[in-house]
Amino acid sequence: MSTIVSLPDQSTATLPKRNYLNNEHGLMSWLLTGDHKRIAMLYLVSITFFFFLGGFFAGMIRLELLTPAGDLMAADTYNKMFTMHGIVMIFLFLVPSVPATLGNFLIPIMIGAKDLAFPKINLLSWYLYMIGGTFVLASLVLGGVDTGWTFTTPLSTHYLNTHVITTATAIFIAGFSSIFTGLNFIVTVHRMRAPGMTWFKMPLFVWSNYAAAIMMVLGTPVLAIAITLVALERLVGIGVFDPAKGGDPLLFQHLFWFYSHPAVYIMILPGFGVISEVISTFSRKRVFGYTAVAFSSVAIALFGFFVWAHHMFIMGVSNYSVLVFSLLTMLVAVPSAIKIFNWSFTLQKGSVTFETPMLYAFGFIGLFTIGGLTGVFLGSLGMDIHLTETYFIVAHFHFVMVGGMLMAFLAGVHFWWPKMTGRMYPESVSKLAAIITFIGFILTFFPQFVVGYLGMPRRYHAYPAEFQVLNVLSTAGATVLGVGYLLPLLYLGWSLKYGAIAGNNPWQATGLEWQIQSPPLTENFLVTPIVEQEAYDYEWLARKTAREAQHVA
Amino acid sequence: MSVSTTISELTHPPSPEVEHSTGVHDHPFYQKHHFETAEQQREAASFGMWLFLLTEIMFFGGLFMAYLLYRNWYYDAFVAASNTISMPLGLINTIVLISSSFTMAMAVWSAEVRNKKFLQISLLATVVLGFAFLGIKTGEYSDKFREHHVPGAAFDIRDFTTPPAGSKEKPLPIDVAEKTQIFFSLYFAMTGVHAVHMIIGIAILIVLLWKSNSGAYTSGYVQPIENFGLYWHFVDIVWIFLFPLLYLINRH
Amino acid sequence: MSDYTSNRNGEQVTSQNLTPVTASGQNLNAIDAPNVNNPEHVAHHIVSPVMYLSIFGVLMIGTLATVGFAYVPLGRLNAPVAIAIACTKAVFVVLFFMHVKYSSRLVKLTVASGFFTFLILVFMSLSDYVSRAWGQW
Amino acid sequence: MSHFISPVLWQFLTKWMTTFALWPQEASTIAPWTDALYLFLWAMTIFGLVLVGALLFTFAFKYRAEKHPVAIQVEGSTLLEATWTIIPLGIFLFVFVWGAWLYFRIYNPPANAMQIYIVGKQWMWKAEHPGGQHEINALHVPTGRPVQLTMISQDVFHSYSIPAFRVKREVIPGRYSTVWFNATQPGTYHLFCTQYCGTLHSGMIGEIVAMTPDDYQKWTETSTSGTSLAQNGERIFSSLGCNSCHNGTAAARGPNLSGLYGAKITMDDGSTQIATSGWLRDTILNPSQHVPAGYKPIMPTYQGQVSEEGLIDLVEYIKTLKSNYRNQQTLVTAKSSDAAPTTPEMVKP
Ligand code: HEA
Ligand code: HEA
Ligand code: HEC
Ligand code: CUA
Ligand SMILES: [Cu+2]
Repeated sequence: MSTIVSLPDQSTATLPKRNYLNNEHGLMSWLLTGDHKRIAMLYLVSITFFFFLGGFFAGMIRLELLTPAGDLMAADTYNKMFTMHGIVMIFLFLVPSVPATLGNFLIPIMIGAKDLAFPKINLLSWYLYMIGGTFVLASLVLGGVDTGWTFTTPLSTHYLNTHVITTATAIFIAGFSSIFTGLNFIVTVHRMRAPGMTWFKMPLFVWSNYAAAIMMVLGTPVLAIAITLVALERLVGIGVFDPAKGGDPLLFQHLFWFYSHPAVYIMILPGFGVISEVISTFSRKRVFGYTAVAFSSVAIALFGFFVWAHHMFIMGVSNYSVLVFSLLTMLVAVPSAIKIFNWSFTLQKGSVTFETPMLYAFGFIGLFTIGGLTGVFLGSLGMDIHLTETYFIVAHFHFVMVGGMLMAFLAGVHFWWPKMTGRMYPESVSKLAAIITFIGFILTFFPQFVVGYLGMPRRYHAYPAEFQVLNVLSTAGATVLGVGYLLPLLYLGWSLKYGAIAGNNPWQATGLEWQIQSPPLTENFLVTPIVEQEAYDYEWLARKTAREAQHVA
Repeated sequence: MSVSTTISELTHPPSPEVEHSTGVHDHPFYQKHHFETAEQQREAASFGMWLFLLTEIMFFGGLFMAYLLYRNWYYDAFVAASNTISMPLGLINTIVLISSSFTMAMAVWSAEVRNKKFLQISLLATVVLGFAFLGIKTGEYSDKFREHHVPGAAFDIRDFTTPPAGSKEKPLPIDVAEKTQIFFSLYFAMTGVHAVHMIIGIAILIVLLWKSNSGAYTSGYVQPIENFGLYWHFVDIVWIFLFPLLYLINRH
Repeated sequence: MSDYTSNRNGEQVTSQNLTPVTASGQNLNAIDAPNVNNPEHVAHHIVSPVMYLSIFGVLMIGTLATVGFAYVPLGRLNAPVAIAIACTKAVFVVLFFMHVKYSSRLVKLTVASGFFTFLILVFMSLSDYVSRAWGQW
Repeated sequence: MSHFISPVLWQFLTKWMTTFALWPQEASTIAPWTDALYLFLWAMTIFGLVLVGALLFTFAFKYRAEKHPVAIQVEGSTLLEATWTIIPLGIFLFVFVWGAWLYFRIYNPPANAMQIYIVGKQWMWKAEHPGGQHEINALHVPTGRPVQLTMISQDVFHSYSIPAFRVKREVIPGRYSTVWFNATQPGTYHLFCTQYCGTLHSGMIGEIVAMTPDDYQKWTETSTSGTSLAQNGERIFSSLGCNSCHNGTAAARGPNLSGLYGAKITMDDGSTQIATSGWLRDTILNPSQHVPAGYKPIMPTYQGQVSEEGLIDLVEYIKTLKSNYRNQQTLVTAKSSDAAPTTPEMVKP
């Protein structure tokens, strides 16, 4: 038995001498790394860049909408703004956000593996992502693209002379990056678990990323082929989506949404995983109804494939189909509700504290509940007729994606920051930032529900004057929101150098990742761990801590 | 090293973790450091390959979906267009491809039984058959270019509205004949994507062939050959569907 | 304790003379080695050339059969027959050339889920198209 | 007052007070039904939010670490899981039923609805009234009468949205789609194109003018172009030579078109199809795909030869063919030397 054990003492601790960050030096050691943790960091830096790029576009959108007249920029420019905003935010930020950064970093550690199953493919994913990103930037530099992120045919195929093919290539490539990430996760979860790590001992973060990975692998290729056909249509006019040649433009919609509806769950599921970890940790209590939460992720992954045509309710799909898809939409909303209630009950009889990640998690639950329930509005056929293509939808998806997923992402970044960097961030500033984002968010997007019901169409560069007041509120909110997002960038950057040393387990959490040093070793574990505790086994943690204390003494 | 008590350890190499700490490394040369056993690595790799094929199913699936829709909508046009592509060439290509699948299967077997010579012969045969397939395909494509049956500006429906003398085909009304373009779009898209897979496959095959020279795959390290075999067979399966769907819609 | 051992600075260290035990001191041998008791695991099976050859024969017969049936006027049945033969051939390739018959449940499930998702795509999209005539507005 | 607060803020506040709206006008018979569902859905949302919020805050407060330093571990509870599966499921299914009911109520047109055609193109809305009134980016309708719009796009997807009526429908290239409403309040309302359709999407807007039946009557009289759609259709019918085959005589090569609209037709493959407007349009463009039993597919396609407006005229004309009479009239009166007005620009005086 080993004897040298410590209770990491934050005040005296120093950073571990050997860790994945300082194991090797130089730029090449990063660019050629196979270490999942380093790749995660590469992703973190790149998606942060793209988030702020997308945020810049959002800022321009909101500035234009400050006044009813289209006075800040030309209609064309505005259309390019929201297209680039949507494409960057979805494909280059939100889809890879949690899985490619936190998932990459944590999944192997959480299941006690030394790395993902295919480190080289993992690195390839990052390169594909960067190439995809470069193509997006290229289309931007060349003059932009104005299809909207949904590429509706025949508009995108025949009526625009912007850089559709460049962007299509970008999405194709970024799509394969996401496929490979998903593939890696699935194999890793199936094949790399440490001894004793059974399926039902896995942290819920792993479960939800696993579910998202299934959707990535099965859904993304359909987007790839749909987008390829769009490019071919433009290049040679193959006619499959061209009504003039007998093609059906709705076929594109079917193929596109067959991916893009599951994609919204690809985006949210990993966030669910983060929330499970955070809520459990800060109430020092196992997640209520572990199996229900785990299975609801899988249920979402399965049923998520059955509801895509709810994006096409008024587009001319048959009356029979709208009924079926609407009904299934209602069913797929239930597993999310199950999760929300299980998280709420996790707090019960816990010992709750309110660190920054927990604040974000609270924000997530509230905002996602609103966002999700307004999704039910849209899934309801008759209601959707009035709401579709208005700002109500814009509000709905920002509530789930920004209020939900982005909050979850920030919760996760704050939660695992000490693990990833070995440093703490200044807690009071970070709490302030969490509160600012929450307030800014409500101010930005709540008015959009109202203005949407009034009838303001989305993707409008100018609008009737009576909508202005609500738009001014929204723009004001976006400014607050922008500050809320810039703050973490600043203090997290600051903490890299000046933050307090975090120690191994600053939150006293149960996950395997918290039992190893921070930042971890390149090989994560010196010897393969043998898992006997369940996920969120606080009793086991208490026993372990007690025993270690004994050793020290 | 602890004495194994579990039955499963009798059939599988024990976990090498103890060797790690004592500094003894007796893994096969190809085992990556983050795997515990070579067996684990092999299973991970083949499962990974299967997942990749899953994405391929869905990738081609989108095309098949489009095909099914338009075949039902424009059946007559599809029949007429399908009858202009050469059944014999399609049949020969099917046979070529199935044979290459067979030689590939033999390559996997040779690697498993560590027969380097036969491995190389099988791989070479697969390469040759792959090239044969692409060669015939090129011939078919150039026919289509000559006949102006390639979708786009040069597309010409005259062969369908006024079939050449000697053809068994009935002339099609113009509005039907125009829909043949959709058939050819799908024909080129599907066989084109398939051909791209073949080209990638042949490139990888050549690398494998070259590397097999050093005996890399005939000393227990079957996994690259095996995984590539999965890929190659998958491409074969796609063709097994493409052949009847594109060439044999209604030949009588 | 080996796996979580760390020193005062929180650095992971290994000490010599480790016996594989769990954090609570339980012996490793009571717990399975990595992946070994994995129900998804199946031993590597080598398919014999004879088998390959016979599958090859089956595929050839199938190919000739598709062509043959294509020239027999079966009316509406032509397409289902062609698809059925193609499916049979594909199943043979999957089971034997691709070793699925000898693979783990996991691989079987993977293959099945691929086709299942494809069928969702096809059936749910086509259900829209075939029911378009319902309600003429 | 404005001296004390910043002028910008002041302007904002006055604007707030003068033009602030939280609720759209209810100007059609359907609007109250949509609003009812909307209110119910918000009630559901508030209920859910309050429930979740109450749980969250109660627990967080009651079990905060200062008060409750040691957590008590709980597995879960099947009963609770079942509760919060079944109750939301029940609510959502109820919403589904209500929404589906509303959907059919909004889209299923009454039989007596007045017909107006809409053609959308980048970036304008053209309205064609059967009486020959043509409008751009505007639509005049009477109140108190169901109005059905039959819509088609010349290029990309558009969407015809009248928020005050709570109706909206995608306008699809190559296919008719329809929507109907019954305006209740005279007034002028927004018309938006809500499907993104390229550069001037946000400029593809217009006015819906709902008028009392009397005013509407006056409007139709003053703004008619003089030729009704059916009359235009008749001219196109003869100038395209349709009447050379469809002349209603026994020797005609094409079927008799009188009484065709709305009839059930037996096709050559034995299926039956109903001759709706969309069906008529499609037969003119793709005749070989709609061959009635007993005929050979010899009718040429008119793809590319008639504009969407021209097709609308033809359809309107065929709809008026109630008996053989007009059909033969065309044959008699039309001279093949008549100019062939195929585009509406030419048709309009
Ligand atoms: C992360 C992304 C995300 C997520 C998770 C969701 C979740 C959901 N979405 Fe959303 N959606 C988008 C992103 C997302 N969506 C985007 C980007 C678009 C627009 C695309 C575009 O056109 O550009 C869109 C559009 C969209 C539409 C199309 C609208 C239209 O175009 O007309 C529809 C329609 O059904 C819909 C429905 C839903 C539903 C039912 C859910 C459900 O999964 C929600 C389930 C969650 C809950 C229901 C909340 C939790 C429940 C409770 C706490 C229970 C409360 C208690 C009681 C009621 C008792 N969404
Ligand atoms: C992950 C997804 C994601 C995220 C995070 C966001 C974030 C934001 N989005 Fe957006 N959004 C989409 C996904 C997302 N969006 C999608 C998919 C569409 C549909 C596109 C389409 O129709 O095709 C859309 C569309 C969309 C619209 C509708 C445009 C239209 O239809 O005309 C609007 C309008 O308000 C908007 C606003 C915002 C705002 C204010 C934020 C804020 O949360 C962003 C806040 C962040 C910052 C502000 C950046 C930080 C600060 C700086 C970099 C300093 C510079 C700041 C300024 C200049 C103010 N978004
Ligand atoms: C060469 C002769 C010919 C001309 C010219 C012609 N048609 Fe026809 N039409 C036919 C025949 C034959 C059919 C039935 C077979 C078919 O649909 O192809 C038919 C069918 C139709 C039908 C379906 C009727 C039914 O009972 O099913 C409509 C509607 C129609 N034609 C309208 C038109 C219009 C409008 C034009 C002119 C723009 C036109 N036709 C010109 C020969 C013609
Ligand atoms: Cu037309 Cu938007
Ligand atoms: Cu959706």
